[in-house]
Amino acid sequence: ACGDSPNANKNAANGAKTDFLSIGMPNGTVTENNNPFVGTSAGASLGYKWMIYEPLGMWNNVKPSEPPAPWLASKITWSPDWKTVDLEIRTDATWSDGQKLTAEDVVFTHTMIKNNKALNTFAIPYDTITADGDKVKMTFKTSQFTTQHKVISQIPIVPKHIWEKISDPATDPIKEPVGSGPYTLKTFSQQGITLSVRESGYWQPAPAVKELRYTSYADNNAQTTALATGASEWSFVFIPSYEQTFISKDPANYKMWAPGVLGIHGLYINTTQKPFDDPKLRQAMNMVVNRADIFTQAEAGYFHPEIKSITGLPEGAGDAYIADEYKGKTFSVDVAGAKKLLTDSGYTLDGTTLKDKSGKPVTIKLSDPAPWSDYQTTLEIIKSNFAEIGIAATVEKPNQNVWDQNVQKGDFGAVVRWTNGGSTPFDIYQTVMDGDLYKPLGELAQQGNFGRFQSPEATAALKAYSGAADDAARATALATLQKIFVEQAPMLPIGADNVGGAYSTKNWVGWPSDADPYAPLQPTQAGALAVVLRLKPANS
Amino acid sequence: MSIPTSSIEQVIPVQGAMAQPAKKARRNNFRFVSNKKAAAGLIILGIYVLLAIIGPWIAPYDPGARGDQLVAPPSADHWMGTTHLGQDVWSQLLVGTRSVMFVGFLAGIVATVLSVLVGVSAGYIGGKTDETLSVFSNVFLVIPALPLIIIITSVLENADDWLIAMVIGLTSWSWNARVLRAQTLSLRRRDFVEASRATGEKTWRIIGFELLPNLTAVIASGFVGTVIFAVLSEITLAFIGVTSNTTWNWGTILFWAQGQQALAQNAWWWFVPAGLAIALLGTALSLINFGIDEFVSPRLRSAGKTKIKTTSGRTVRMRIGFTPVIQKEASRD
Amino acid sequence: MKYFLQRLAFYVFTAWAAITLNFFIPRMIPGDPVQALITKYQGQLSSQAIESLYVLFGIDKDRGLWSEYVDYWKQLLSGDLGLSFTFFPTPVSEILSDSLPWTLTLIGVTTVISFVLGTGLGVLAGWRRGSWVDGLLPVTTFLSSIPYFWLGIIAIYLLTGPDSFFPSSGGYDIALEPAWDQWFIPSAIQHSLLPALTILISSVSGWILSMRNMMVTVASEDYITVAHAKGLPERRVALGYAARNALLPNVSGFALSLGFIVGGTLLVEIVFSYPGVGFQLFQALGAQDYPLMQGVFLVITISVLVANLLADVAYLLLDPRTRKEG
Amino acid sequence: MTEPVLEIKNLNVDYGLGDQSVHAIRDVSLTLHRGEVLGLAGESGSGKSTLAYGMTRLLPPPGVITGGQVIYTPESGDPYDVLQLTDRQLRGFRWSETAIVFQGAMNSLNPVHKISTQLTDVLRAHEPKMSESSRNARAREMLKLVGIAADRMDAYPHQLSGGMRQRVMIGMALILQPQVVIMDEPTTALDVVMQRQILGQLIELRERLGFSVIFITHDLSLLVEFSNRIAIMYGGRIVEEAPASALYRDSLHPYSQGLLGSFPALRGPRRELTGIPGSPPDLKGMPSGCSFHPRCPKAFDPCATEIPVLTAHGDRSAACWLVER
Amino acid sequence: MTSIPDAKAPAGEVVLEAVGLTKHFPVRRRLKDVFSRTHKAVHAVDDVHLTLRRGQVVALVGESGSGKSTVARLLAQLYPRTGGDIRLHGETTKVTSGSSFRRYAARVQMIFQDPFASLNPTHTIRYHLTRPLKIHGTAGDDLEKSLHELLERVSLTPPERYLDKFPHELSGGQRQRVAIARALGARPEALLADEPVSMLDVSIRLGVLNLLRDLKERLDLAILYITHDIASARYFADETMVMYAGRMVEGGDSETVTQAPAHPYTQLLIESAPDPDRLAGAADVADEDRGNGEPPSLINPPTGCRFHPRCPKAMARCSTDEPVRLEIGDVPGHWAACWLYDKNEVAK
Ligand SMILES: Nc1ncnc2c1ncn2[C@@H]1O[C@H](COP(=O)(O)OP(=O)(O)OP(=O)(O)O)[C@@H](O)[C@H]1O
Ligand SMILES: Nc1ncnc2c1ncn2[C@@H]1O[C@H](COP(=O)(O)OP(=O)(O)OP(=O)(O)O)[C@@H](O)[C@H]1O
Ligand SMILES: [Mg+2]
Ligand SMILES: [Mg+2]
Repeated sequence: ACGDSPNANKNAANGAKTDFLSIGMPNGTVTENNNPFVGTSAGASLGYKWMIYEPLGMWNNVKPSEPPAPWLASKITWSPDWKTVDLEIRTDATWSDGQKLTAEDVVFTHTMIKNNKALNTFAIPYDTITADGDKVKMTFKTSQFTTQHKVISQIPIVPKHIWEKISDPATDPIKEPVGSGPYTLKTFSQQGITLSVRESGYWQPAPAVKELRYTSYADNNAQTTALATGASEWSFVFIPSYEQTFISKDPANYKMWAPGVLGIHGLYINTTQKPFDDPKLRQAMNMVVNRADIFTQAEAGYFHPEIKSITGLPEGAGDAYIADEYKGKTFSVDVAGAKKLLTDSGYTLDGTTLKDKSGKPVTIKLSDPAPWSDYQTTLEIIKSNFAEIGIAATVEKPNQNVWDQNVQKGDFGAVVRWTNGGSTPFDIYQTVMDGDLYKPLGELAQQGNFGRFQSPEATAALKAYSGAADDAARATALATLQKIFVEQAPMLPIGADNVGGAYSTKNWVGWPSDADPYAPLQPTQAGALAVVLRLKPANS
Repeated sequence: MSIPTSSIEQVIPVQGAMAQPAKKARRNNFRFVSNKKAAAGLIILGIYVLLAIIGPWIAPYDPGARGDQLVAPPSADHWMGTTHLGQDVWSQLLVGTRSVMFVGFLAGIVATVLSVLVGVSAGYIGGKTDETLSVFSNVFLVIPALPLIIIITSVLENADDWLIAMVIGLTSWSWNARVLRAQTLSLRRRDFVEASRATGEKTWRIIGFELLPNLTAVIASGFVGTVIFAVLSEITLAFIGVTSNTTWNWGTILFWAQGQQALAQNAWWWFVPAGLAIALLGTALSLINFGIDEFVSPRLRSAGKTKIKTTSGRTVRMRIGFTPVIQKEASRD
Repeated sequence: MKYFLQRLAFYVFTAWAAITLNFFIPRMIPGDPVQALITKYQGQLSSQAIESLYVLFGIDKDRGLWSEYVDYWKQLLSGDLGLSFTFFPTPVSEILSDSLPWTLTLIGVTTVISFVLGTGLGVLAGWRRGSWVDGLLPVTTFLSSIPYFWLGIIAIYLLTGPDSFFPSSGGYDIALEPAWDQWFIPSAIQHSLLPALTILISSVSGWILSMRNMMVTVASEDYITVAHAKGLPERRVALGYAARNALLPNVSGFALSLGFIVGGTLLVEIVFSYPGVGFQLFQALGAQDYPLMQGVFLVITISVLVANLLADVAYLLLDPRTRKEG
Repeated sequence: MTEPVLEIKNLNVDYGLGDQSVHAIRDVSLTLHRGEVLGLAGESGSGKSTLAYGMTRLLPPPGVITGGQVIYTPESGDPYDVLQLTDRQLRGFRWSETAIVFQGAMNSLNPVHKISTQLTDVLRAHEPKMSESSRNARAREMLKLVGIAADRMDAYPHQLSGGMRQRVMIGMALILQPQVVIMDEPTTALDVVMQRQILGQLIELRERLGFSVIFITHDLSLLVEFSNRIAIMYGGRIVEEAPASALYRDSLHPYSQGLLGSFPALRGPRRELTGIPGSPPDLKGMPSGCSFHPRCPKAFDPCATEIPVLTAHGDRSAACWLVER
Repeated sequence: MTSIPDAKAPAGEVVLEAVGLTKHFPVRRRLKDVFSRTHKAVHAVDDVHLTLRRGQVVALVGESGSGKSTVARLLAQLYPRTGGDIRLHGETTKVTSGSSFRRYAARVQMIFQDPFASLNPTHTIRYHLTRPLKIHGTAGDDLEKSLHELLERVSLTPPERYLDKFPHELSGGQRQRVAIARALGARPEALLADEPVSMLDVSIRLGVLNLLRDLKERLDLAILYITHDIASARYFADETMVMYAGRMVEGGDSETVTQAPAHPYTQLLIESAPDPDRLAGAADVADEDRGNGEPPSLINPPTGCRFHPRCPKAMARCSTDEPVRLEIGDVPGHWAACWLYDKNEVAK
C-alpha cells in the first residue's frame, strides 16, 4: 500500500466529490473468502458477493409476489406446473477478466450445484440443465412455485472457465473473484474490504459509486456508533432507540427504512404440553400479546415490523396473500375477550391464577438465549401479558446450544423463534405447521414444526399450495392454512423479518423507500446491487 | 476483571517476613480491625452483606416488572432510573447483590478449602505427594482461568449460581494453594511443629492445631482475593451472556444496558451504578487485604507512618539511611 | 541449568495437560455447529441449508474417543488446527495467525508498560514513602477493582465520538490495509491507545502495590543500610540495591499473573472490537465453532506458558542464586 | 592517650515520637581515640546497635536522633559535627571516614551483585576519578589483605562461606582507609575458630593501617581480650567505662560485675558463676533512678530515686551511687 | 592399639544409648544424576556412640553443622536413622509414629534451641503444657494441679500469672522455661536439650542452665546438653563429647576434655575461645596456616580422619585410615579418635 494515502478521499465530505460508499455489517471479523456459495464467506456475510457475481433475475423481497426482474437472464419463463424454466441469457454481459458470459456458464453453475450437495444450500431438486445457444432450460423434480426466487435470484452465476479448474468449489476461498457484476475486489483485510467499479465491460451503465468499502464491525454497538458518526453510510443492524442513537445525530440525512418480508418471528408454543394442547388456550394467549409494546420496546420500533394481520402475514409484503375472510382483521389486545374465551372453555380464573380444566394452575416456561436481547425483552413483555389472564410465565435464558437442542427436541414451554422466509407465505406456515416436518418428542426436528403441531389438514394444504397448478387452488390452500393458523394458534406471530437498513443521504441519494420500494435495503441481499446501481451523489 | 492485587502481595509474607509477625499475632488481633484500611473495607463489605440479605425485601419494585416510564432518568419514583422496559434499576441492583455475594463467597470458600487441602498437605507431607500436588496446582495456575471458566460455563446446560460458583471455585484455587504450600513449608521447619511432634501429637492435630492457626492470615487473604476474582468473573460471564442464570446480578444489569446500548442512549444511570457497585466491592475487599498484609508483615505496617510530628509541631520525614536529627532546645538529662 | 530443565519439563507437562483438556472441552458441548450457524443467522439462512452444511463441514459423529485423540495430536503436531466453522473453510491456524499479532502486541506492550510503569511507581512509592505516589494508591486500587469491560465501555462513551482522536473500535483505520507503512502503523497505534489505556489503568495498581510492599520489605534489609553506610548515591541505593532485589519476587509474580492478564484483555478486545484472539474466542463461543475455540484456547495457553518460561529465564538471569552450579 | 577522633556528646535517640516513643539512647557521651579499640558491651536491647547506627545517622525508621553531637576530627582539618552535615556531605563522610561492619554478613552483602561490584561501588561513589582498572586492582588488593584469593572477585555472596563473607565485609570497610571502623557483633554468627581468625586479622590490620575501632558485642570475655577500653551499656546508658584490663580485674559497676560473672571460663580454676537475677528492663517502662536497681544486689537508697551520672575516676568512669560513695 | 567401644561406665543407670548411630540425608537427585547409580547423601552423622545415664549431663560440643542437632533428633526418633541402634534401657527401639512413638516420647523428650520458635505463637502457655499432659496420661482433675506443678518446677511462679499468657508476652528465659516444662510434662527419663540457651541473653543463660542442673538432680534425669560453647560444657556437664563433621572426635570427663584436650580439633576449639586473660593486642594469630580451615563438605567427606585437611599435626595415615577411639592415658574414660594416640605412633 504505497503511493497516495488511502485516506486521501476521506475528507471528501468537506465539499469535494465523494466517490465511495461505506457499508458496514456487525458481523465481527471475517476471513478472506469470497466464495459466493459458502454462507460463511466474507462475500456472503457482508453481501459484497452480489456486487461481483450476479443472479439470473432480480427479485424484490419487499414485493415478493412480483416476479423477478430480468438480470443476467433477459427472459424467464416458467411452465405452468413450475417444473420447467426457460431462460434467455443476455449476450452483452462479460466477466471482469474480459471473457464473455454465456449460457454455458449458467449451465455450468447450476450443474455444479446440482452435483455438489455441499453447495446446494437451497436443496433444489434439479432434474436436467441444458443449454441451447443463448437459451437455457432447467427442469425440476417438483414444482418450484415456492422456491422460484431461489433458483432465479439467489444463485449467483460464476464463470465456467475459472470454476471448472477449481477442485473443491465448496471450500475454495476464491481469493481473486471474477464475476459479471459492476465491481471487482480491490483489497481485502480482516476489517475492511474494498471493491472498485469495473473500468469497462459491465452490461449496464456503470454505477456512480466508484468504490464500495465494506467494514465488518465487531458488534451491534460498534456498527451503531459507526452509523452515528457517519463512518458507516449503510448497514443492517439492530439499533435500540434508533431515533435517539442514530437519526438524531443528523436528522436531515440519517434515515431508516425497514420493510417487512415474508418471514416472521413469533412465540412457538409446545403443543404437546398440557394444557397448551388446547387451541382455545393458545387463542386466548394470542389475544393478550401486546404486539405494539413488543414492537416499540423490544424491537426498537422498527426492527421486526409489527404483525397486524391475525393471519400472521406481515404488512406490505404479505398483504396480497391474506384470504378474503381475514382481510382487515387485525390483532388487538383483548384481555376481557380472552378471559371470557377461557372461562367459556372450562378454565377458571382464581384471583390472579388461571386454572385449567383439571384445576391445575396454568404456568409456562418461556426461553431464549441470553444474548438475544430483543427476544429476551419480548419474552419479558409476553410474560407480563400472560399474567393478565392468570398464566404465570417464567423466563429462562439457557445458552444457545442448549436452547437449540431443546427447541429441536421439543423440550420447551414456549420460545420466540423465527420462521423460514420466502417469496410466498408458504415458508412461514410450513415452518410452523408442516406435519411432514413433525418429529416425535426427543427427536431432532431441524427444519421446523418445533411445537409438534399436528394437523393433517394443514399438511395437506401445504402440499396442495406448493404443488398447485393454478392460482385458484393456491388461494384455497392458503385460505385453509390461514384458517388453521388463526383458529389453532400453534404459534403466536409477533413481528416480521425486515430487509431494511439504516443509511445516510449525506453523500449518496436514491435509496429505496416506502414511496419507491424498488429493492430491499439490506446490504447482504442480492437486491443490494440494484440499490447501488441507483445511487447518485448527493451534491450533484 | 483485574489481577487480584492481593494475590501478588501474598508472595511477600513467604519471603520470611512471616517469622516475626507470628510472634505478635495475638496481641494484634484487635489491631487488625483498628487498621484504618481494613476497618473501612470491613464496613463497606458489611453493608454489601446486609444488602445481600435484605436487598430483595427492601427493593421498591420487582426487578423484572415492567413499568410505564421507559429509559427514564433517576427520579423520586426510580432512584436510579429505569430500563428500556421500565424496570427499576435500583431494585435490580439491590436484588442483584445477593447473587453476586453468594457466588463470590461460595467460590471463595470452595477455592479456599481446596487450596488449604492441597497447599497444606503438599507442604506438610512433602515428598511425592508434594511433587504431584505442586505440579497439579501449577498446571491450574498457568492455564488462563477466565477463558477456561468461560468455556466451561458455556458447556454447562443450565448454570445457576451454585454451579457458576463451583466452576469459579474449582478453577481458581491454585494460587492460594501455592502460597499456602510455601507458607506451610516454612512453618513446618519451625521448631514448634517439630516440638509438638516430639510431644507426641498426631499428624492431623499438628496440621489442624499447630499449622492452620498460623496460616489464618494467609488463608483469609487468599479467600478475599478469590472473592474478588469470583465476583468479577461472575459479572463478566453474565455480561458477555455466557451464563444463563435467570437471577439478577450486576452483570445481568450491565448485559441489558450494553445490549440496549444504554450509553449511546445517554442512559448512564442504567450502566454506571452497577459498575460502581462492583468497583466499590472490589475496593472494599482489596482494602481488607491490605489490612491483612499489613497485619501479617509488620514492616508494611510501620511503613504506614512516614511523617511524625515533634512536640514543637515540626513534621519530620522518616528516611531510610538518613535518620532525622531533632535538636531539642534544652537537652535532656 | 538444572532449574531451567526442570521448569521446561514442567511446561511440557502443562502444555500436554492443557491440550488434552482442550481436546475434551468441545466434546462436552451440546448441539452442533451447523445448527449454531443456522441459529446465528436467525432466519436469514433458511433451514433447507442444513443438509448441505453437514456435507460441507464434514461432520462425522461416530468415532472412538481415543482414535479422535490420536488424530487430534497428529493434526496438532503437523500444525493443523482444523477448519473453522464460522469462517468455513478457513483454517483455524490462519485465523489465529491473523489475530494473534494484534493480541500479542496489545497485551505484550501494555503488560510490559504496565509492569514497568507500575514497578517504577512502586519503587518510588516504596522508597520515598509519603510522596505523591502514595496518594495514587487509593485511586489505583479503586480503578483496578473496576471490571475491565466496564471501564472500556465508559472510556468509549466518554472519549470517543465523531471528532475524537480516539477511535471507538477496531485495530486500525478500516480504510487501510495492514502493512508496515507510514499510514497503517500510526493508525494501529492510535487504535490501540484506548484499549491499552484501560488495561493499563486497571492493571498498573497491582504492580505498584506489590512493588511498593517489596520495596518496603527490602528497604529494611541490612544490605540497604550497608549501601547507605557506604555513602553511595541515593539513586544507586534505590535502584541498584533496593529495587533490584525487590524486583525478584515481582518477576515471578509477573509470570504468574499473565494468565489473569490474558483473561482480562480478552474482555478489552471484546469491548473495543479489537481484532485479537480474545475477540475470536468470544465469536467462536457464540457460534459453537469448536475448532476455533480450541485453537484460541490453545494459543492463549501456549502463549501464557511461553511467557512464563520467559519470565523464568528472566528470573534466572536476575537472581544469581538460582544460577548456582549444576 | 592519643587525641580523640570521634566524640559523642550527650547523644539521645528515640524510636518514634510522641506518646509511643521509646527512648533508646539516653545522654550517651563517649570518646574514641585515634588508633584504639573501644569495646561496647551490654545485654541484648541495651542500645549498643542503636548507638552505633545513631552516630552515623543510619538508624532505620522510626529512629530519631533527638539531641547531642558527634564530633569527628579528621586526620587533617578541623573537627565537625557529623549530625549537622548535609545529606551530600554525609554521603561523602560515610565509609571514607567511618566504615561499619555489621553482624550478619550474609545480609550485609547484596545477594544479586558480585562482590567485586560491591567493592568497586564504593570507589565509584567516593573516588569518581579513579579508573576502572585501578578500582579493580584496589578491590583485589583488599581481598588479598583479608585473605581471600583474588579469583573470588566475581563470586556472588551466596557462593562464599559465612567466614569469607564476613572477611569481604571487613575488606570492604577498609577499602577507603577510614579513620574509624565500627563493628557491630561482627562474629556472633560464626564459629569460635573462625571468630578468632577474623578478629586476629582485624587487629593485625589495625596495627598496620592505624584506624580506630568501635567493637560491639555482648561477649565480654571477647572484648576484654581484644579491646583497649570497654564501655558497658545498660538500658540505653553507659554505666561504666574503663581500660579493658582494669574492667576485667576490678569492675566498679555491679552490672559489669554481673556480666563478668555470667561467663563460664574455659581456663583457670572453676569460678563460681553469679549471673544477674531478673530480666533486662523494658525501655517503655524504665525503672526510676538507676535503671539497674531492681536487679542490683547492692542497691540502696538513692538508687531507686536518683539517676547516677557517669563520673570519671582517673582513667575510668562509672555511673553508680556505690562508686560515688 | 586399644580400642574401646564405650567409655567405662560411671555410676548411674544407662537410660538411652546410641550405638554406631548414622544418618545420611539423601541429596535431591538432579536430572543429570538420573543415569548415574550413585546416590549422593549428606553424611550428617556417622557412627556415633553416646550413653546417657540417669542423673548425668552429657555435653555434645561442636561447630555449626557438625551434626549435633541431628544426633538429638535421631535420639528423639524424629528422624528415621540410616544405621546404628538406639537403645532405651538396653532395648533396641525403632518407632516412627503412632502409639509406640508416643510411648517413646513419654520417656525421651527434646528441648529446642530457639525458645521463640519452639512455642506456637497462636496458643497459650496453658495449651502448650496441657498437650503433653493429656497425651501422656494425665487428665481430669489432676490436670490443673499438674499444670501448676510443672510451672512451679521450672520456677515460673505464681503459675496463674503465666498460664493464660501467650508466648510473645514472656521473655526469652521464661519461654525456654515453658519449653522445658512442656518436655517435663511427659515425665521423661531423658531430656535432649539442643542448644537450649544459645539464643538467650548472657545474663539469663545461667538461670536456665542452673534450672536444668537442678532438674537433673531432683528428677534424676539423663540430659544431653548440646552446645557450641565448650566453656559452658565445662561448667554444666559431667561428661563432654566433641563432634566434628558428623563424627565424635573426643570424649570424656568435662574437666579433662576442656583442660587437657587430646584431639587437635578440641585443642583448636579451646585455643580459639576468647580468653580475657590474654591482653589486648597481644592476641597473636599464631597459626595462620590453620586459618583457612573451612568445615568439610559432608556430601563428600574427607577420607580418613575428617579433620585431617585442617589438622596441623596431620600424618600420612590420617588421610587414609579412619581413626578409632583410643584411650588417653591420663583420666579413665577419656578418649580421642586420633591416630596421634595410637600406641604405635606414640612409640615412634
Ligand atoms: N524499630 C524500633 N522500634 C522501637 N524500638 C526499637 C526499634 N529498634 C530497636 N528498638 C529498641 O531499642 C533498644 C536498643 O536496641 P538495640 O538494637 O540498639 O540493642 P542492642 O544492644 O544492639 O541489642 P542486641 O545485642 O540484641 O543487638 C531495644 O530495647 C529495642 O527494643
Ligand atoms: N533435613 C536435612 N536434610 C539434609 N541435610 C540436613 C538436614 N538436616 C541437617 N542436615 C545437614 O546435616 C549436617 C548437620 O546438621 P545439624 O543441624 O545436625 O548440625 P548442628 O551441629 O546442629 O549445627 P548448628 O550448630 O548450626 O545447629 C549439616 O551439614 C546440615 O546441612
Ligand atoms: Mg544489636
Ligand atoms: Mg543445631
